[in-house]
Amino acid sequence: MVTSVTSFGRSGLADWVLQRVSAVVLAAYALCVLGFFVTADSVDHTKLVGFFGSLPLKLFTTLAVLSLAAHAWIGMWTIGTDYVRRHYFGRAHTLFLAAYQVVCVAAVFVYVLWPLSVVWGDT
Amino acid sequence: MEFDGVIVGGGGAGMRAGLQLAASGLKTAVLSKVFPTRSHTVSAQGGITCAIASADPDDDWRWHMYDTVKGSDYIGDQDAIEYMCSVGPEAIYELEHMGMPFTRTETGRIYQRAFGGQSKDFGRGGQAERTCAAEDRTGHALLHTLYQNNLKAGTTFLSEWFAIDLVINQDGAVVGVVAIQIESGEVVFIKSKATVFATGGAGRIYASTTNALMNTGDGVGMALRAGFPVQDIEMWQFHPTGIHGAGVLVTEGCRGEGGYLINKDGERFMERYAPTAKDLASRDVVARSMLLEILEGRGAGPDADHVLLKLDHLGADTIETRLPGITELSKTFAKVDPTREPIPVVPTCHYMMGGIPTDVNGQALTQNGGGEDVPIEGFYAVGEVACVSVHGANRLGGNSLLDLVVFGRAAGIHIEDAMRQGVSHRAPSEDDIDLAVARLRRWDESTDGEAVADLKRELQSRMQLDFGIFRTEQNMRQGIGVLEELRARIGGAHLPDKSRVFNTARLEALELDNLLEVSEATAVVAEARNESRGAHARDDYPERDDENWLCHSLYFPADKRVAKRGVNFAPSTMPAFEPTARSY
Amino acid sequence: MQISLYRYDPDTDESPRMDDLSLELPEGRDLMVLDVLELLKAEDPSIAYRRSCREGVCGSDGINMNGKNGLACTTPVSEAAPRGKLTLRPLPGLPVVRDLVVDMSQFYRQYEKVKPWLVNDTPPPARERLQSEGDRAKLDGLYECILCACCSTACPSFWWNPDKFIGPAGLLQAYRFLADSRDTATAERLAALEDPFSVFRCRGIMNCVNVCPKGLNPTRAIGKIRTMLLQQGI
Amino acid sequence: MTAERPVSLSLLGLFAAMPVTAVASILHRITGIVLFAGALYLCYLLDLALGDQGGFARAAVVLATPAGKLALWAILAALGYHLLAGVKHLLLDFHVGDTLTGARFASWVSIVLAVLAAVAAAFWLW
Repeated sequence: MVTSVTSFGRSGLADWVLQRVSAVVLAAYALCVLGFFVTADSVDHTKLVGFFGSLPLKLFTTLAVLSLAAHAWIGMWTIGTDYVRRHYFGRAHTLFLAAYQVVCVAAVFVYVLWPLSVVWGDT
Repeated sequence: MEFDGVIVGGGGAGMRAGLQLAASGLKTAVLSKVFPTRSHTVSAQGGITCAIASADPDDDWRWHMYDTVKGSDYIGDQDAIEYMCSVGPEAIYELEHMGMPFTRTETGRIYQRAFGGQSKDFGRGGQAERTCAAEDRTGHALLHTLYQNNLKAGTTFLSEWFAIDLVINQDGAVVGVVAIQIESGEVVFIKSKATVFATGGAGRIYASTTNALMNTGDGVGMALRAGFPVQDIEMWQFHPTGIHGAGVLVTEGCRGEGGYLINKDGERFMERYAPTAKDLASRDVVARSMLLEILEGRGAGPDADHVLLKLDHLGADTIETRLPGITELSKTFAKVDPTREPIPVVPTCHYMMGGIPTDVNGQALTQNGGGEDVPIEGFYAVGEVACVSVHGANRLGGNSLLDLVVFGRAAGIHIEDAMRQGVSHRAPSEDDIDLAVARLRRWDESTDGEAVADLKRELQSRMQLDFGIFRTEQNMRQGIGVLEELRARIGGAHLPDKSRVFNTARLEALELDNLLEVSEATAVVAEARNESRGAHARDDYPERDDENWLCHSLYFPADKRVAKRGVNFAPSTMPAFEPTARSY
Repeated sequence: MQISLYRYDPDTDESPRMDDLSLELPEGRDLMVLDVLELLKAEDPSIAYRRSCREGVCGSDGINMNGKNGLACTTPVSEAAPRGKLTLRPLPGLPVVRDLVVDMSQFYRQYEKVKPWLVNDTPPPARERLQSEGDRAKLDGLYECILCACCSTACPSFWWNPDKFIGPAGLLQAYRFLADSRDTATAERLAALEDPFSVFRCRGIMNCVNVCPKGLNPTRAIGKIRTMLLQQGI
Repeated sequence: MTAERPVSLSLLGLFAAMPVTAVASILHRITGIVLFAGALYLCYLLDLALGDQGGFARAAVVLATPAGKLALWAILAALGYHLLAGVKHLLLDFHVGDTLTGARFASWVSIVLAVLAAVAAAFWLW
């Protein structure tokens, strides 16, 4: 059995399920937000704040952001472990892989904290 | 490198022997010139014949024995046939327990189909269904199952190693082989207490054959170069249904499932030649009948050079579930969909009945001056390269796979016993080993001469012309002359590529040596056997001659001498089957 | 016919090269790619490739023809090179030993990893273990694999992680034993496949199905393994 | 010895022979990367627009520039494909479309629908 400490979940099975569940959440969220923009005649600041500021949507946004974190990390980790290989990067490939993963983790942090602070911050 | 047992050849027989030895804890190596699952056993289609009494609960191994003796045209050894047919069921069940994916019946037992030459009640009870099948991929299922179980048992595989020659010590005992690791080109002496040949057949001596490109008779070649005799080597089976043009095999199971042969007029001609068994007569009978149809101008196609195998009346369903592989092959190689059109077929060289003479334990034999059997120390043979002999002058369909597992297993059991009692041979001298490398050195030092591919083509077409289904004195004399010439020319042929790594040109050169040995032995003995029996059909001696030739032939390479050896007529549990006229 | 052939002999070549060759083909017959190789080899015996049964069951001559993996012996030239030029390369992703011969050891190791043999520790009956026709039918499309490696070497996931991702061929065999009603090691087999690489690197690309010369479907088998893992996980 | 051996991985040749299912798969991955990068842009827009009136106005200005609009379109187009391919993947997990013909069909459908969605997004934005 291949074990990997850098995988998000405890197992490939958990990663797989998590990626599917988060995908469904993100799809629903994307359609919801898109639906708002498409159906609204014109969007002004008040309408926008009203939409994102409502409690259900705040909760939905929170869920979506967490899903994004899981979904993106699993996806980006997979991409990294596919392409950052010794064959292309030589002996230092583990260093490159570590750096790549640090960048991804940082980005994921930003993607969680920034939207959350925006939607929850001012109310 | 040193092992208790080295098995040369990773096909069904070799891997069954290897499994037996490895599972008993002996240090075992299976040496194979291809990755084991690529061995020619993988091409076996229709099945493995054995009286497991699934299709018919009353089936009896003695009936199978009767069929086999009759099929052999009475020069199969009856003690060996008795052993094979009676031990068979146990060997089949072992395969099933190892995981082999047999097709099943409604009751969950192993599916059995009809094959040629099968009868109930010693020929009195009509057609039997005795061939156990995994669709039409039985050889594939068998070979992969054996490989998998060898992995489990921890057999050492020397995969993609090519054996050059036997190493024989000063006492005349076989103490191992010299082999090339193909990937690196390294030449190594592999020492072993028991050397088992499971190198398969040599169908490639003929221009048209169902055999794989690698079936070049390496084992027979090595044995002959070592001075050991071969038995019944003139007996070559031509399978009735090779795809016209490509030579690819179409299983006898097609006829077992109800298919039949027709000529250009659409006539089911086998009704004329074998009124009872018709298309399920023995292979030699069907092949000769087909050739007669063609010779008499009733062949199909623009050149009237083949006949047709009709399957479409079976229905797409049966063809799909029972013969899926055939559909694939005939679409690929004949551009014909068997559910709609008949497949163009011709008799094609298929199987070498002869080989290295052995007893039922796989122990290789030679003959002393007094005509008595003498075991060759340290040397065994199993499978197609061996001549136990269970097939005599003609093998029944489905009996080759049974031969592999039964005698592979038997040799393993025997060697295990021998090892427990202690085996030791004197170590070979440097000269002994050097002798085994001689022909490799000859090729490697060649500077000019004819090309291997050209010589091979010439040899194959000569064999096809002069030693095919019908043999005549005049052609054979001529053929023998040409082969003598070819020996000199091959001895001076040139290997232009002398690189180390994965040099397949070198292998083909070494294989050509082996093809020549097998061909010449075949030619000399075929010319000497003045009768027609089983697969050996002579125009000038059309009758069987039990008075002079109810015996094995033995060919001694040193002086190209043909000797005779008695057939065993002493099965241990029942009276022998006496020779009678053979009709189907 | 114009042929571009991958050549590499470690004895003499620093790195591989593509040789442009031309060959007179016999009229009136659609040759297989293997026939073309045999014709080339008759002229230049140093060309190395594996071959044996020449009928698509031994799995020796898997190569890459005009970008697509397949068996040289069952691929007609007209199909491999519809536009007339035939480009022959070794199977992608595996180390090249010489010319069209690749080192298959990584591929075989992945096969061995799934313990490709029947496990059943209950004492066997005196006859065969019974298996219903329906249970036997579950093995169809699985046991026919010839280990030619066309699938695994067409799979990007296998290119990137040949040591960790078992690959379509190995997984097909893993499922062949999971699906066998006679096998009793289902739990152990599944436990060994749960990590993020062995099975889950399959991204459903279907290159394996696209090239399999036996028409098998490893992607489906992998999907079934995932479902079994999921059911066991719950 | 093994380490020095070359590997034949002529991506150019392999790309030329790439089946539609493989194209669908690599597009899934590429759009995923686009979305991962694009998320930063979306965060920035959201932060601006949900701030005060001024912020909202500035977001509108950014979106009115050709580059700003193009970026949003790219994200929407990527989202469309990634979502459709995701549905295809999910169906595959339920063994729908796990034959070669099924998968080819599903790949074509998702690619065609995604192109239509991208065109629709362009109309909507401009």
